[in-house]
Amino acid sequence: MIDPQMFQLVCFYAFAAVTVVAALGVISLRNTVHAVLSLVLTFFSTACIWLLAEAEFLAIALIVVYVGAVMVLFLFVVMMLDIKQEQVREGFIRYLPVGIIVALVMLGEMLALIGVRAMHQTLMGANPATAAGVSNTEWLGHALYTQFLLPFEIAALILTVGVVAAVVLTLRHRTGVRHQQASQQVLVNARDRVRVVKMAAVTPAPSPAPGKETTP
Amino acid sequence: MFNHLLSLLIWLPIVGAVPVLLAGSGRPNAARWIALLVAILTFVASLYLLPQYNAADAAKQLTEDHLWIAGLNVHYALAVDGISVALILLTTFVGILVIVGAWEVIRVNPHQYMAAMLVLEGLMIGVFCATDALLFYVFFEAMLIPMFILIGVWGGPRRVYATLKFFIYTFFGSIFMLVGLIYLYLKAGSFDLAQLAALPLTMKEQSWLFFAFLIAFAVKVPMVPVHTWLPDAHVEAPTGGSVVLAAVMLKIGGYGFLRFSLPIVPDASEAFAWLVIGLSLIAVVYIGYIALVQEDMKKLVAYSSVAHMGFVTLGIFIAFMLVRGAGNLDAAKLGMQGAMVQMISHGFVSGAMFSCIGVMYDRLHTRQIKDYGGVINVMPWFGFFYVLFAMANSGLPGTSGFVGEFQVVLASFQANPWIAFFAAFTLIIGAAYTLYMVKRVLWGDITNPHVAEMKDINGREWLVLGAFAAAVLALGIWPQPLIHLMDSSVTQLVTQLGNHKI
Amino acid sequence: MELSTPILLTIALAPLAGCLLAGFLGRFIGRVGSHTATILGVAIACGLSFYVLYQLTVGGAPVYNQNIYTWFEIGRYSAHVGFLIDRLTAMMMVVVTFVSLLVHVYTIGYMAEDPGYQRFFSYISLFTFSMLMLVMSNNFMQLFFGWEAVGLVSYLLIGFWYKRPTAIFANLKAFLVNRVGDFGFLLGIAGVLYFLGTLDYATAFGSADSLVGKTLQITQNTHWDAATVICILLFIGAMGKSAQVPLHVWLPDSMEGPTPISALIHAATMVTAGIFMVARMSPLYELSETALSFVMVIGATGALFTGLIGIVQNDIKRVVAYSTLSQLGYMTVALGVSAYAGAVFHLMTHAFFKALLFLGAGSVIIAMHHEQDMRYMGGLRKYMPITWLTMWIGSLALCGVPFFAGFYSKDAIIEAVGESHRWGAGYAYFCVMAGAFVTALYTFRQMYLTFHGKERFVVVHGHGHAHGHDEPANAHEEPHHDSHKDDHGHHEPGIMHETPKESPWVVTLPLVLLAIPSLLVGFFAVEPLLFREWFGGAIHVSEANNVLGELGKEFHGSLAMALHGFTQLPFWLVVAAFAITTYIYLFNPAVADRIKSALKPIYNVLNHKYWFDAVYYIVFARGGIALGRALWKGGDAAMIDGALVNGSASLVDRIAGGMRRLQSGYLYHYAFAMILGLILLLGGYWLVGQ
Amino acid sequence: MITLSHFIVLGAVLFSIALASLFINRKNVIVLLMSIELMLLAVNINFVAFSRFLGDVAGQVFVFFILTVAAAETAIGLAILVLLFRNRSTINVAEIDSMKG
Repeated sequence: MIDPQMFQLVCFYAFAAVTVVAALGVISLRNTVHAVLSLVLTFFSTACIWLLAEAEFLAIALIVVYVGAVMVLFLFVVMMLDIKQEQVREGFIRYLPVGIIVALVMLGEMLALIGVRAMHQTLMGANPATAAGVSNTEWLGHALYTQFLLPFEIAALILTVGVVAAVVLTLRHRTGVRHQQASQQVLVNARDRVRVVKMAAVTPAPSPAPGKETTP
Repeated sequence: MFNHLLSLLIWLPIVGAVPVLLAGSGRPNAARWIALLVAILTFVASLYLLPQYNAADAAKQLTEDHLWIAGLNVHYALAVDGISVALILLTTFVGILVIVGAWEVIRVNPHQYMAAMLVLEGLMIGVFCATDALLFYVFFEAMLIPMFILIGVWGGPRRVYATLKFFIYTFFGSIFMLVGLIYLYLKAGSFDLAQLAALPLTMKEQSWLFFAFLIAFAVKVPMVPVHTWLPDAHVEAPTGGSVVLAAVMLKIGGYGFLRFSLPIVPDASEAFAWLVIGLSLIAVVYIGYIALVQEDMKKLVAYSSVAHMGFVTLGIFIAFMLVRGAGNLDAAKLGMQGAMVQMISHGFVSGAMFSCIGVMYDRLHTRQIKDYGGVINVMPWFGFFYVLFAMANSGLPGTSGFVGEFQVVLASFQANPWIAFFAAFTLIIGAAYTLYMVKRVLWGDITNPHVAEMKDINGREWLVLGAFAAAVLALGIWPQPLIHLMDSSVTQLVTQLGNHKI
Repeated sequence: MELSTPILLTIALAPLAGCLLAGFLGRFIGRVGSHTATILGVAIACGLSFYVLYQLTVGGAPVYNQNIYTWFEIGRYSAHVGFLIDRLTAMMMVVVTFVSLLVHVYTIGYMAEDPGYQRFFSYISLFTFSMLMLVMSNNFMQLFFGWEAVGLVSYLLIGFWYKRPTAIFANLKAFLVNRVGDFGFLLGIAGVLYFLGTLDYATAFGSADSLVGKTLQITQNTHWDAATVICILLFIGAMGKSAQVPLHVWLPDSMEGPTPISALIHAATMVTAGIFMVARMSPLYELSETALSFVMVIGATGALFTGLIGIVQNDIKRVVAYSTLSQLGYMTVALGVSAYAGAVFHLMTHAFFKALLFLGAGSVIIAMHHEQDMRYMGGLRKYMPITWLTMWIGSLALCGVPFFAGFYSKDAIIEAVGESHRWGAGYAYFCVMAGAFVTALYTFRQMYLTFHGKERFVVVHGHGHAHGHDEPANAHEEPHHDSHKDDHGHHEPGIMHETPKESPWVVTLPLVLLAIPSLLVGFFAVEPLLFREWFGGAIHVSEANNVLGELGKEFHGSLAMALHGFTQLPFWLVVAAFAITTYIYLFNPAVADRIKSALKPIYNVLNHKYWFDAVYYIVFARGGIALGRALWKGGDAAMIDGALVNGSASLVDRIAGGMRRLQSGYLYHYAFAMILGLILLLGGYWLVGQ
Repeated sequence: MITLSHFIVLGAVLFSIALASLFINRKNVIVLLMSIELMLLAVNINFVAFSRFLGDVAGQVFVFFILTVAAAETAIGLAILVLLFRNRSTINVAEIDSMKG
């Protein structure tokens, strides 16, 4: 019988390894599409880690929102833009050592400051949601719709503004391009289309004598 | 009895500026007449101070006091003594003349110009009335704004440089004062000047505060070596701006010394009196020589203003040597009165000189001395006024320019003959730079054909210069009324100097 | 009968009223109106002055000393405007108003063609007012007022013809040199206030004795005697106003003004203000031997050396101007030997005969159509007899020929200097004695060149054919073009368009009226003024210094004094000078040239006026401007504005410029900076935590 | 057993990787944007962990908000990117220096 806690730990390590490797892939893959896909993998594995922490709602939300929406947006953009790989990859090798050093220093400092060793003893306690007798989603939802209602609404507003802004930014009116305007078509009147012109029946004037005619 | 006279004096011109602005550029004449009406009303109201104010009583009078900012214990507190009354009268008098002087000279947006002038006038009166240090500071700083606009909008070609220099210089100075005031507030818990004057301070505190005030007011006066903004500001300012700047704004520096440095930090003022006296004497001699070689008339008069204001600071600080050194209260009063009279007189004389230069500038559009010569040939009336004011500027007895200088020299001789020696040097150098200018501008044959086309002063200019001339002569021939007006206040001030605070 | 305030006020204000009328309303009341108004004003003042003098001497009126109004009052210090009328004042008032009245009348003729006619009358009336304020003052403040006011009018009048560059140069110079004197004067007044605590004459003189033993600390270890300091400072003022060496340089140049002014201001009245002032201050001066010696030496130097310059001058007015300098020297010497009465007496006689000489010279100038160079005159006697006769009277008075007014005053001064034992009296005696000879020399030279000998001008009738004339035969010096100014279109020296003729009566009448006192006033006035304590308390002489008292013991009447004068050295010096000039200028003009070339170095020194002007011009005028420019460019422009004001601005600018380079605009640079900052911040926390 | 430090270290490592990316991919704006997503993810991991270990709902609520804001940010960021590419035909950051002072 496998110890469930041990199993959890093994799972954590496995997912964490995938997360880190995928993250490294995000920053190092030559092809941007691959990098985006790698980021998707990172999100997936992170979502799994969150499941381990019993934050089911957020894990699902991460996949749905990010993988389902944001990353697709990324993919669209990457594929839409014709990016010259060589140009944007310039200085990758040159700055690699700097990047690694800075990252390591940062990592060291963060770990030292946060005091990872002290947290080593902090075990996962009982799931507060379970303790309250509700599911994680209900637990979170309760907080969101009561205590954090106003920030929640504001967040919604921000999202809306973000969408509108994105649309406004990218919208452009191409001039000189013909396309159908349905509203105009519907609103049009019959007399706008056909104009009946009344003309008096005039007999054509006698043509001038040949020889005098000047060519235009 | 109506006891809001001071508030009326402050706010009448400021509120009066609103209809002037509303008249708009479309109706410039309406703007001019309204502005003139407001200025005259203010002057009349300020004349009403004379019967209201009891010159025999040294106490501050016509007090108004309302709590303004409760959290900081700031009061809207106004009161006047004899010195303030004299300066307010000077302000309102000059206020009318600059409006008349700008009548048709300012063609671009005259309504805005007039409004700025009126606001400036109200703020300057506020400075002279305020008995709350923060209220004083607010007026003191707010005054810069209309002046900044006046120079920056209606100024000469280098107005941007001049306004910036003017603004930063004065602002730099007053920041130190603000720090000093905040320190005092933290000590005393109030901005009331009377309470601050009664606050005991150690010598170290006094020294720091003294220099904070010194920087603020020395820039305003201006004293050497922080005077260089003045020539630039004057040269670029429109005539009216120069007149107000020289006639009233500079006085605020001297007034500040009286209201802040002397009562609040008397011991430090005594300890550093030698510094101020030294700088004043440098102002008289050094600036005199510099004025001698100026080629721009406005610059010359601006420098002469610095030299003349040197007498103001000299007269104020000589009092310490006399009260504390020699115990000669009367001589200290003589010097202090001399400084006061010099302030008022300089208001008239420099205002008149700048008006004269404005009159010439309006005709020839140059201020360079070398472009003139022989002006008297075509403008005899103008020549009369110009010589009169030049003589007043060089301190001829019978004009106001003499009175203050005479009293300060007499007083400083009592302190130390050498101070009098250098101060009296103004008699020579002052005459030299003024009359050298007169020689090159007024006398001689006409060399520049444009000068030959100049017309003599018109009725409006006659009015302005005539009013200045009347003031200059009246004060020169009979200064006693003015001295009597300020006598009890000066006596009280001088008596206070004897009180040590340590 | 007591003097009343309204009368005194009328004396002072009548000329002022005339001045204002002519000055402000001159255009409306016209020429006649202007001169009527001003002459009326001065005539009233003159008449009342005579009345005041009469009341004081004969009528037995007490000395008047009252304040009119308070000028300022601060604690125990006060200054008033008021009058002190004693015999000294009364005499000065009479002299001033009398000469002024005659000059007013004379001006009608002299300025007849001038466009500035009304202005001129306004000025001279203003001058009369100022001078009256000066002499009538009862305190130092008002004295200073009058002192400066006459300086102002002098300034305006020297520059009256403001189109002439020389005139406006001269007036500036006059004012500034006077201001140097006033500088000392003001300090002297400050000293009086410091030591005596008052500006009022009576109070100050009353407590003058308290000055004894007081000192003024000059440096740490130097203390100067109070009386000496005050007196010398006050005398510096007198040196400026009364044109004493070395502040005399303005007076000859002041001849740029119209001649009536030279007579009134620069000979008769204003320049004697210094003499009057010292006489008035006699109670103070008596306290300081040092100051009196100083006064005497300065005066003696002026008396002789400025006279010498007069010998080489060719401009008729300048000769008289240098003679004025020399005579002012005489008066100053008299002050220096405590013979104040002698100085004032000479002041009075000099006012008459010098005004006469100037007005006479002016009459000649009118006749010569504003030609002032004596080398183009000669033989004018037959054309203008009245001028000739009156000028001879003036000249003889100036030379001190017995019975003439000048004799009594000048001889008294020479004798008084001889009596004095003050330090420097020997030098002074030599100077005044030699001065008598020099005076005669230049006076006779002037008279001969002007009125006698051959005519050195040509009368050409009509206009426009001035070419081809012969140079005047007797013109023994190169014409000196800058020395004569001419704005009447008379461009060729020595060419006249019409025969010279005697001036109109308005010009000759004042000459005659001045000739009478020049002839007689000395004879009648010498006894009371000098030897009978006529001035009473106005002049104070301590017993030890009373040289005039010594002289008075040998005085046996005016007639005896004049007769005695014929046996004295000064008279024989005059006779010698007369003989020499007569020989040279009447009989053998070539000698003058020979003497000139023989004494070339001395001539040069005199012709350049001892280089005073040149040195002053270079040192003070040019030097002042150079210093000003250096201070301006070096101090204000370079140091304060350049280094401090704009320097700090440009420092900020430069720092900002450096910082600007950090703002590369590349996103990743900002990101790096953020990360770097984050790393440093965390590292800092970590270090602190350790 | 999973301890708090596991999550924290994972978050720190992810953050550091993203940080290194800022240096090595300094010209590729898309990767930079993705690095930002990584950083936010690292933060979110920490939030979730703390929320779980401390039993406080606020941490997870915050993750929720961060996700929201990050989505909006990504949308606008990509929009800007598109605009940039449209106007400049490049996403090379080295060529964009209009913020230069």
